[in-house]
Amino acid sequence: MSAFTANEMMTIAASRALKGSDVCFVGIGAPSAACNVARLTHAPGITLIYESGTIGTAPDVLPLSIGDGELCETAVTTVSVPEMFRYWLQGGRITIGFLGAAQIDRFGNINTTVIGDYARPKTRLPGGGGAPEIATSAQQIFITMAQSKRAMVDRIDFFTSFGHGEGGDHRKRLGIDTAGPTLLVTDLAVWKPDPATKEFTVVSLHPGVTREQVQETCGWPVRFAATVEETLAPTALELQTLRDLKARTEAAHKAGASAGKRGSKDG
Amino acid sequence: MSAFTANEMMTIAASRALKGSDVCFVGIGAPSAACNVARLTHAPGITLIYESGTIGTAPDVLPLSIGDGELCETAVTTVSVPEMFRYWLQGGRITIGFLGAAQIDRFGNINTTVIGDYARPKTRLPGGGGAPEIATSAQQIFITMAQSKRAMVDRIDFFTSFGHGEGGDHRKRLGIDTAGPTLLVTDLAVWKPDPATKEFTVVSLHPGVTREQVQETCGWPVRFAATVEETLAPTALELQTLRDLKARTEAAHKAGASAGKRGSKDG
Amino acid sequence: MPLERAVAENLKDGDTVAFEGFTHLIPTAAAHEAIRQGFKDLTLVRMTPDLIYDQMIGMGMAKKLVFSYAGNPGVGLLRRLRDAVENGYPRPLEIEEHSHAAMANAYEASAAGLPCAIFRGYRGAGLAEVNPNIRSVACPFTGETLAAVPALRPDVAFIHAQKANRRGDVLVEGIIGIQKEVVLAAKRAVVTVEEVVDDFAGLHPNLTVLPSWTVTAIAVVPGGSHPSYAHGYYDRDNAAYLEWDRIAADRETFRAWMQENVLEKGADAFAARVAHLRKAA
Amino acid sequence: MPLERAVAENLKDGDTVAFEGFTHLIPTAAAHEAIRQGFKDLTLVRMTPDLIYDQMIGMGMAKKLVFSYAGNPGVGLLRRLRDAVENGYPRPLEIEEHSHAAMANAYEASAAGLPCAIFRGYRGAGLAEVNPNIRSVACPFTGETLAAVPALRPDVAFIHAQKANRRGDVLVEGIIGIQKEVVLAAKRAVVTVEEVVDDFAGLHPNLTVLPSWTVTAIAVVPGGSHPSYAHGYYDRDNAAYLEWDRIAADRETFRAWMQENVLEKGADAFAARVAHLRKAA
Repeated sequence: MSAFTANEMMTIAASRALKGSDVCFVGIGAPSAACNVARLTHAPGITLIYESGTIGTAPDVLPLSIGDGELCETAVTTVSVPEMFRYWLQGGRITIGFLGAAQIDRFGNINTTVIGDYARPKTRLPGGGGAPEIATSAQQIFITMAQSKRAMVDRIDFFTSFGHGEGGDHRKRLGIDTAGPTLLVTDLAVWKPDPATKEFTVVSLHPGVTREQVQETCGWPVRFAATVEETLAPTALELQTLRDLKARTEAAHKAGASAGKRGSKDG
Repeated sequence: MSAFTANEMMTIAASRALKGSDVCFVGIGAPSAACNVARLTHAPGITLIYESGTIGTAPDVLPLSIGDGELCETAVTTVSVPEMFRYWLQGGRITIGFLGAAQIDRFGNINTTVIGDYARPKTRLPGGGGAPEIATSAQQIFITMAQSKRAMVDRIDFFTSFGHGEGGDHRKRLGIDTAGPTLLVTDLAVWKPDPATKEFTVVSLHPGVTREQVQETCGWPVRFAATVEETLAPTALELQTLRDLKARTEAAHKAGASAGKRGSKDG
Repeated sequence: MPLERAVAENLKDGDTVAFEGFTHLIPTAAAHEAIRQGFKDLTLVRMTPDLIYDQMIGMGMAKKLVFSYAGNPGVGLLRRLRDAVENGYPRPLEIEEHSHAAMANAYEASAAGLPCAIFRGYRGAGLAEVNPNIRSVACPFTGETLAAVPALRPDVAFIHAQKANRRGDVLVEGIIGIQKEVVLAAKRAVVTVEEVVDDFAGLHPNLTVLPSWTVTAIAVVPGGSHPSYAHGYYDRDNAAYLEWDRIAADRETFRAWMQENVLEKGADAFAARVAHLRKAA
Repeated sequence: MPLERAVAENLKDGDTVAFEGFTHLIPTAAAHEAIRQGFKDLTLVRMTPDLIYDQMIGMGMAKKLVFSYAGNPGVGLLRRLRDAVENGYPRPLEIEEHSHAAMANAYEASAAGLPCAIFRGYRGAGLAEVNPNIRSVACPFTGETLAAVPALRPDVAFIHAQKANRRGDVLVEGIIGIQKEVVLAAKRAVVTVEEVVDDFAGLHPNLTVLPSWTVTAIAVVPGGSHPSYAHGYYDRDNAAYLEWDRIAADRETFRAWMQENVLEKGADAFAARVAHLRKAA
């Protein structure tokens, strides 16, 4: 197999966690790529939902926004945004909520709101969008992000969305009955929460990655599982699928000129 | 002008109270006939809404149920029942709620629930359906019904929908800010609430009807306005419109055989 | 899957069940199958109980009815239901009565995963005094008192719809009523359809489609909503509604009619019942 | 009616205004007209403030922003908004921040005439601690604590839609977002459309149509949602979103761009901007 980047490994490792029976609420970026690779490889039956209202969508290229036209054109149905959040997310129909993060802590709490103080932020980030309720209404949360000390921090600056809080049974104490973050896939490793403490623990290192590299790019003392496996390298099919998807995406998004080319298929 | 029945006079008098700018929530039976006569004569711009979800409908024949197919086929749009009750009725979009009644009292309170005690009724009637909220969410309520001592009673057996309660400012005291019943059209007379007491008062007698006839068919001592007018007899156009509508309706509803005949138009 | 199996696998004695349809797409075939299978002690839920609930109540299958308008639409009263409420025949019937707005909001709330619905309703209405499931909450911003009702979460919902595709997605169109909400509100959902098509390619993206994973079982029953109608397939059989008033008026006439038209028939009888109601080509 | 008049007659200084569009059908032409008319002290409401609110904030028109996700979709941050929040430039900006679920429910509640929305949300979320408009109610049946937010009732809503007919009914299709709710939630509603057709005969009965009497004013502006898109008319101009990141990064570049592309242009400039994004026949 040809060489692959850390980012490709991350996307492909994340995609493997998805099953054909999953109903997946998809964020833009790495989550979207992972979900679509899953759909195009081992999980063709997967249902992908974007918060713009598109249910069961099958885009040929990755959307730049969560409301691109192709998401609607290929969907089983497209509903209003209030319905999306009421019937589909809050209604408990989502098995996997797939989130990215600007900042994350060891318990899977996520910050995408501010760096610094909320009232006087150093950096004003976009905010939560759908995440606060995805984090508690989806049956499980998968997170995918590249590692860095800036992103994986001891204490996040703002609780945009709740993971396992202070760990342990904190979710249950707040009356939240969904599982919360059950998987974190970075560009270096696969992490799962410890069954008791709920702290994210490295269960698998991507090929060629050392424990030291994981620690160097993480702001808290990393815990490793008793047995740490090596992530299976991307298969030829997985890698080709991801690269084809990215190539189609780049071609389609390049300048506005995409429209004419796509017309014959869409029209 | 040819002779007309009391029922025809009732429907036509009711139809005259509707304006082209009205958005009317229509009950089945006499209200439906009155609304459609208005639409086909002086108020072509009127918006008719049936609780089945059909907005801006223009049926060629009167529906037997509030959900007949033609209501949908001729509507501007057809929405779900929850949306109908939330956005359109509760949202304050309805100018006129048009109700019938099994029992009514002098303050326009309506009973369509039970005759006798609620727990052990003498007669179990269909119940309120949309009426409890139509009565308080529509800007005004029009009521139309044939007079009888059984129907126009001193005390109704059950408050299915609230009119003016005990009269006066009873609505306001309950925090209800809509006008409530502002018109009652029977087969004998046109009634409007007294501005202060809110008791229904005869303002107009249909041609040939006496005050005694109105009193004989009403279960409370009837009040007449200082000046009681005579209802204008149906015009030729009004009567023809109503009779044509009824004839089309009868033909269409006769046996199931209607389907074939209507197919060529609907298909 | 055959209707017989879909009903047998999804309905049990004592269940809370909704056969929904708002004048359009009433799941008569499914209700008749439930009658043939003889379930007991059901709690029947429906905004507009009409002929099929009159039939189930007349057959003694229901212990409770949750509803907002119990009439034979455009005709009058439901005589088997009256006999049960007024005379306890063939068995007493407990009732929980709401307004349409309350039922619609309660299904909606359940589809949305909420424990209750709030709305501006029941002001001055007598039902608020006789139904302990009508409560209130204060708006935490304005202080206004709003009505509250518990979400309706049936054990199983039955609806009739126009089409399914081979993957099992279901299309409802025309007067869509409460069909989508009741399916999403219920723990299990059984859908009868007029026909199965290969796929829904070419459908407008904003139509009412229930994805396959929201539906427990699908049975193909052409004509399955007779004497109600299926938009695009056949018209309402108004004569049957008028005729029901006569049949249900008498206990013996009712029994005989049920024997002949329901107990001794199967789901395959429905296609013929709507043959004369189909649109001319 | 010309867009200039529709905006002048319906928007005033100090208004609470929503220019809504969920990635699709963003009412850019209407926003640019509002910028040209130079309104002040606006409270801007939108789930997903993007380029047009970055522009209005950068021009100093907004005193407050109510929102749930303030990003340049698929690109990154909004730099004029950041400058206002972080540095108070060109003027300080008060913010009221929600989640998408809260905003969607708040528009929905307002369309439904309610004073507030309840939903299962904000559990464990930091916004509940910094936003006093996030409160709670107890379910009167289960006791569960549910989040509550006030209904959103803008003075005026602006949306872009595909079509109006001569009577003034408006059709929205594709990703319908929150378009219907914001129109029904607002006191006044202005709609820009791609085109006017004679009537909507032949449309499927269940599409999203806003009847004429729910809309205050309609202006025809082909291309009016560029660089967003109009399903069935033209594609999203992804390059313009990427380019915005560069323009908005610098105060002077921003000013110059606004001068050239907004202040010195009119609504008629939009048709040309989407010419290369229209589908091939």
